[in-house]
Amino acid sequence: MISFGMTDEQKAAQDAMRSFSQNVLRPKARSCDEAAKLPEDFLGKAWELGLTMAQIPEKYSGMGSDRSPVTNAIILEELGYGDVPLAVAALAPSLFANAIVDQGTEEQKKTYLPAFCGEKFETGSLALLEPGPLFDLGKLKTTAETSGKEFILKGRKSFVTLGDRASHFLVIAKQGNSRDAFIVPKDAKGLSISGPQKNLGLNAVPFAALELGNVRVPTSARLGGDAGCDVQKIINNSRVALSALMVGLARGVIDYCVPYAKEREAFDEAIAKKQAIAFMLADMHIEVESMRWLTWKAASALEQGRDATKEAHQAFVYAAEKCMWIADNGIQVLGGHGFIREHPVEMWFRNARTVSVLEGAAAV
Amino acid sequence: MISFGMTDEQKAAQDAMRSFSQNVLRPKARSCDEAAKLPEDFLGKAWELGLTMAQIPEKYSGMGSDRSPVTNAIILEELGYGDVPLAVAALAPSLFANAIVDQGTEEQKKTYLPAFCGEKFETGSLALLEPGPLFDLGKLKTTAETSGKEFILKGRKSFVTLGDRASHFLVIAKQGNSRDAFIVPKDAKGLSISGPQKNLGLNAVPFAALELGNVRVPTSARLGGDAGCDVQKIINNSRVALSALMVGLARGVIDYCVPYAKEREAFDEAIAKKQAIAFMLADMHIEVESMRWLTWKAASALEQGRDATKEAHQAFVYAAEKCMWIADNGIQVLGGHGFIREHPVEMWFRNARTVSVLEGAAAV
Amino acid sequence: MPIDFTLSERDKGLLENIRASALIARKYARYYDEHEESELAPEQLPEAAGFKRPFDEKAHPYNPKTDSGMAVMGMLQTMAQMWGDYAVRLKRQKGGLGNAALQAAGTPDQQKKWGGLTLAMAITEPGCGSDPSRVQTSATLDPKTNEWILNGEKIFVTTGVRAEGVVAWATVDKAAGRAGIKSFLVLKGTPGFTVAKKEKKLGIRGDDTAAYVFDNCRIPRENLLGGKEEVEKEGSGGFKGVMKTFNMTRPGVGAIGLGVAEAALDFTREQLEEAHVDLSYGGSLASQTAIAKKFQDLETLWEASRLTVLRAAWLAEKGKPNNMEASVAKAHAGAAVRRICQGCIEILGTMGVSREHLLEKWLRDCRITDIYEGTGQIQRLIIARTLLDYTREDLK
Amino acid sequence: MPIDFTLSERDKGLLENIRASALIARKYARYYDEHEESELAPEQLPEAAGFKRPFDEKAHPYNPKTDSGMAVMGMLQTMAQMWGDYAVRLKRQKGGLGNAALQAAGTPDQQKKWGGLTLAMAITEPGCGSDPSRVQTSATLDPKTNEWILNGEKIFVTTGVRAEGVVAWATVDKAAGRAGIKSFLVLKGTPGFTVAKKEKKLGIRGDDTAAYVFDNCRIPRENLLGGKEEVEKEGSGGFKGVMKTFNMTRPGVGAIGLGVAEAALDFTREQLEEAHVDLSYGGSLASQTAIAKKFQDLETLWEASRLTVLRAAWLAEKGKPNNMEASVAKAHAGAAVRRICQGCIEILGTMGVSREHLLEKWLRDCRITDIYEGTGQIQRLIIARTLLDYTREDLK
Repeated sequence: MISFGMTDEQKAAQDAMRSFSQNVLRPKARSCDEAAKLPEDFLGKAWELGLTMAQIPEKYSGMGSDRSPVTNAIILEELGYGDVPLAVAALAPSLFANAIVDQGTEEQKKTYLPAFCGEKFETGSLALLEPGPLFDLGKLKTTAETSGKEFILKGRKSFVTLGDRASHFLVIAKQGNSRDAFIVPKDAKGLSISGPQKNLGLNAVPFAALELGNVRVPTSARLGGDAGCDVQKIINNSRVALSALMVGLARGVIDYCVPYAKEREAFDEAIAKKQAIAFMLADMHIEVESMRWLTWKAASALEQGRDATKEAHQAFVYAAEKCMWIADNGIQVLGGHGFIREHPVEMWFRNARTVSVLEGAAAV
Repeated sequence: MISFGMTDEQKAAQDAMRSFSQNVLRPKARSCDEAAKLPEDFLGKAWELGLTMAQIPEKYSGMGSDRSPVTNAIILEELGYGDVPLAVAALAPSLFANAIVDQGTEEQKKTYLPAFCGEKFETGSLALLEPGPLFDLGKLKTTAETSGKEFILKGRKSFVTLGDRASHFLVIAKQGNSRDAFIVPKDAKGLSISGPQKNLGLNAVPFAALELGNVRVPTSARLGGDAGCDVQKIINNSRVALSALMVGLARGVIDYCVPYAKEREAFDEAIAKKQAIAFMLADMHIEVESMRWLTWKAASALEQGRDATKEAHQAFVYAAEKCMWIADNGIQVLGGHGFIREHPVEMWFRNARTVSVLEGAAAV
Repeated sequence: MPIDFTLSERDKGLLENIRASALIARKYARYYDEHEESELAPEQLPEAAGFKRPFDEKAHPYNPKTDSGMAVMGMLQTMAQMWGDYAVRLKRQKGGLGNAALQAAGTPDQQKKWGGLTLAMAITEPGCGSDPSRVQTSATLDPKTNEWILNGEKIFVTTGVRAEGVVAWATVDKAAGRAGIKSFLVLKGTPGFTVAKKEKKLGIRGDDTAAYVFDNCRIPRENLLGGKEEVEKEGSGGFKGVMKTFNMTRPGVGAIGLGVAEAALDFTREQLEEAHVDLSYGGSLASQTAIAKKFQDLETLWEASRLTVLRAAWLAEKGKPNNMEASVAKAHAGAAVRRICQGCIEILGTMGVSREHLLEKWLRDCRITDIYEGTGQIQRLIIARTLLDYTREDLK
Repeated sequence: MPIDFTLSERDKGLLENIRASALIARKYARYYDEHEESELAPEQLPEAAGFKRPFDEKAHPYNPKTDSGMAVMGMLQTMAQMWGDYAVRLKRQKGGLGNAALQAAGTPDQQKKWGGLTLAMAITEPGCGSDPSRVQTSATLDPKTNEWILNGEKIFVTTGVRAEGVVAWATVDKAAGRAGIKSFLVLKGTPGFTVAKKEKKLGIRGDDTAAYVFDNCRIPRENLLGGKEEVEKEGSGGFKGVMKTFNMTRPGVGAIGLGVAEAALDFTREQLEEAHVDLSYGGSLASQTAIAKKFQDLETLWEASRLTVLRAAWLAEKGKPNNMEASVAKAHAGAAVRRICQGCIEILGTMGVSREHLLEKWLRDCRITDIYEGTGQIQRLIIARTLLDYTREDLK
């Protein structure tokens, strides 16, 4: 049945994240952007929310809540509303852990998951994107070749979230005509990690670049073991998560622009009373709603275990376009003030353009 | 040097066409659309303008003015302002004749051009487009094969302007990896002409469909003779001409909407005083200007004998998109009245959507 | 119920049933398009029997725990019907927009009395388009005869020719502005009430659109919908009640347009698949053709729009306020269907404008979506006022 | 001269000359972007010698029959310079926006006296953005000392830190509205005139943007630009004169943005060509990749915008009115460069947002185009008023 109704649990999670966003993320956002680094205590504080361990089954020391992409979407919208880069950093562990929960072998779960259930922050990181123009999810340049009981990985990866402190990487590589994911420890021979990369936005996130020069991993390092895994599912999960972050970012722009436009005057009245501005705000609202429902629909398909490729693609592409459009017009509503770093809109504009090119690679 | 200055001759041509548009085209436009045919005396009346013979050299009985794509663009904007379908019909002879002037052999010129310089209406017609989806100028399905001293033409063509009364067709076909143009008389064996096709817009124009079932023509029927011709040049000419018609159409929409919006009231004032409407009109104007200069630039490249492929492509694609956008918003300015056939805007909307898919195939 | 976007077996069965009859309706789409003057009822068509496809309610009873709600299903059913053909569906429909108004504003007695008729809704006048508060048609009470005397002109009355009666807006007190506007039920055949014209239109030609004249038209005093004769002094409470009708019709109008746009997308997809264009999702921009990217963008736009419509309906069926969401749905769908049908034609080229196919007709039929029941501009005004917490006076 | 869009050999030579030095400037683009506080003059840079590339005017004298006019070439030269780098160019420039105002409104004496200085232009105030007529900064004449006393605040003063003086708008009669607004020249170092702040910005970080405070700042009576002290009673003739300055600066601002956008397109094209993406024109949509189609659309948008800029400049050099066309150029370019830079990043993906390349900086630099010298919204107001033959009161 078609239903847009949140459960009470989801509403509670939404409230909790809303207050975390307001109290922790928003106050730190600008200073982290300017300093281009995470606040000292931030990852620990975010860890206390228990987002990663919540969805890890009890038998691997987790809290055993249902793994719910829809609840994630609701949570991520709120975190994205607070600050996308800090949200991306806080969620990096989940990105790695959830892939193992969803598609790992029993042994992989036993080996890697308990580390995410302790009191101390712990992270692995997804290595999907590759440097250079025209990155194509269907034509990865990183390759995996079998050699006896090992795989040999070659290639380069970029935009690896928290690459500086991840214990393991989940490296997506092409193996013949198919794609697979490989768990690579940070100290693997032949792996060099560099960074942080400097970018237009998401400045607080330390993104690393990986160079895999004939990195050898045992066959057991392949996610899902001999059966391998469904890489598209990892991508779909990421795309939906990124979409949810973008919904939050876009909603934040509107909430900032509305009071500004009501206060700011031109030609003897509030600029919000000009149809050009009022209609821009209305269009922003229309699109945020659309973005959210597309995201929920894709999340629901994931949750129900169906192939969510189409839904995740639609949600991501639509959200990417509209989030950018909204942030760009947010600057326009503020006029000259939109261009000044005293207001957060220019930062959201940079974050929007950056997060929307990640293709499904930087979040849960 | 960069110059936007019209010559006195061009201004005079513009004035003449403006009055022809106002006095002949506009009054007939709606009735021709509803009846889906040309007015009895129309082609004869248009013939008197001498548009076709003007640019045919004197030695072939023409008036020997310079063949000027820029002047054509100026003329076509005015005719398109009047009525695109009637303009397309009136200009069909030029489409055929100009290709021969530009690229025909001496013998072809002698054979075909004098017929266009008489007192009676005479036409040939370009057969470029093909039925079916995904028509691709680069992958024509109509083929020409050599067989002794003949070419054998096979395939189907659609949207052949005035196909019911053309004496000859200029059939564009693929020959191996290249494209060529062939002059085919209407009574060629194996050629069947059907129509008129019924369409969304341009209703007054009798468009025919051709079926070429092993039509044999002598090798001398190839435009340009043994050397062949530059088909892209014919397409470029057409694209620029269509662009100019669309500039005129779009300008007509604005000129209709402006007084309407000033007169029509809502919420106690003229709707033109609402920024939503006023800005829509401003954007229409911005785009008409842009369309015109792109068209002029492409026409100027043609006139100077340079390869105008890029310029013609840009002019056509931009004009097609913006013309459609303007006509569509013209309806929106009129609201419910825009949907009613008492106003011309819905007709312009249909004409815009139709003319903009012709890819460069229905005008001079 | 948790968040869910799937249909139950019963939901699917209902929609498939409608689609089957919609496909029959589609066979007559061109006929009605080319015979704008025709008032031939679809029931007289050769395959009319196919329109009646009873759904086995007993075998598939409604289960509120698994099946979609009434309002949501109403939207999906509308889409399914319009996917067949706009005109044939409307021609077959008992009831018009006026029935929704009767339902929303009529007394129980009035609903009982006139509910079985097909009622049109007459709001717009030659001098007022998007601004219903400018209504000039007057209703004057004649206390001697206990009759209202109506005078004025109405245009753009949907199904105005075929309707058996009309709910017309008229003012009982011009000085009172919006508060003076009331709804009156006028039956066809009432002296002084004439159908002045049947409009010739760009699209939806099978569905009639009329212009009315009321010339000293006398109707019984009890034909005032809701029965409240007094004009409220402050605010526009009564007017707001009247406007409330739109909270379901606006998403409904969106659904109508989206049903037509879905037909356009389906036709285009078939053609592209036949031409072996790869339309699969999941990859990157770098590996797509321009055609596939364009098509997927249109398909995504359609889905986004559809979800805003379902959201507005879902709120209504949960008894939650949906005034803003109804406008979001209408505004989104109105703009989306314009782009979708135009885009499909761009993709298919000359095939798209040929009258050998219905795509060109769908473009024309769709275009009304962003105009009637409040233009896209009006919807944006409503949305912006809510966002900004502005009154009608603050932003207009 | 007939319609022509080609450049003469001299035109090309001039532009190539500028491009060569612009490429040197580009080497320092990142430095200035990352050192917003730096006031290092480009002339102090290691390769500064390359900036001075004298054009051999004697070998290539200006021929009005074949060479493009001054205003058109001014636009093209601006584009060529900005194509190198926005900031370095502006930092090198003698003269600022205030010089244009001096040129347009100053007396010959004033032009002679101050023409050699770099003058900023101070219009915007904390309380007024797009609406210059709301200027609150006051100028009061002290007849005893023959001095104007300025009081007020100004923000968004481009090159306000580096400038040697400023042309500031102030009102001599608040009650007179727009008619009371006059331009005053204030030199740096004048007591009561302070640079209050240097703004931190999204882009164009190498170019300074200042906030000013005038606190009982006294300037000589003859520093009123144009010298007309009286306030016109009717209309806003004087104000219009002041606004006229914009008729060249608006297309100029468009040219600035387009130069940056051209750099973005060139960089993107190089990357695509290296990756063997077919970018050739002439074919149909059916045969294009999504990337090529998107890129060509951006390239076309750029060309369309560029032509509106050249058109506005051409009218100016022919002495024809270009008020509306200047706004068309500014509005078109403002919107176009936003889309172009965003689109190039979308095409190149993560490469586009990396600070290893300048594309992300060009996006930031470009964004100001649709804001300063009158936002896109203000330009559309001007265009619509002209189209509709409306006054400022009719449409605002």
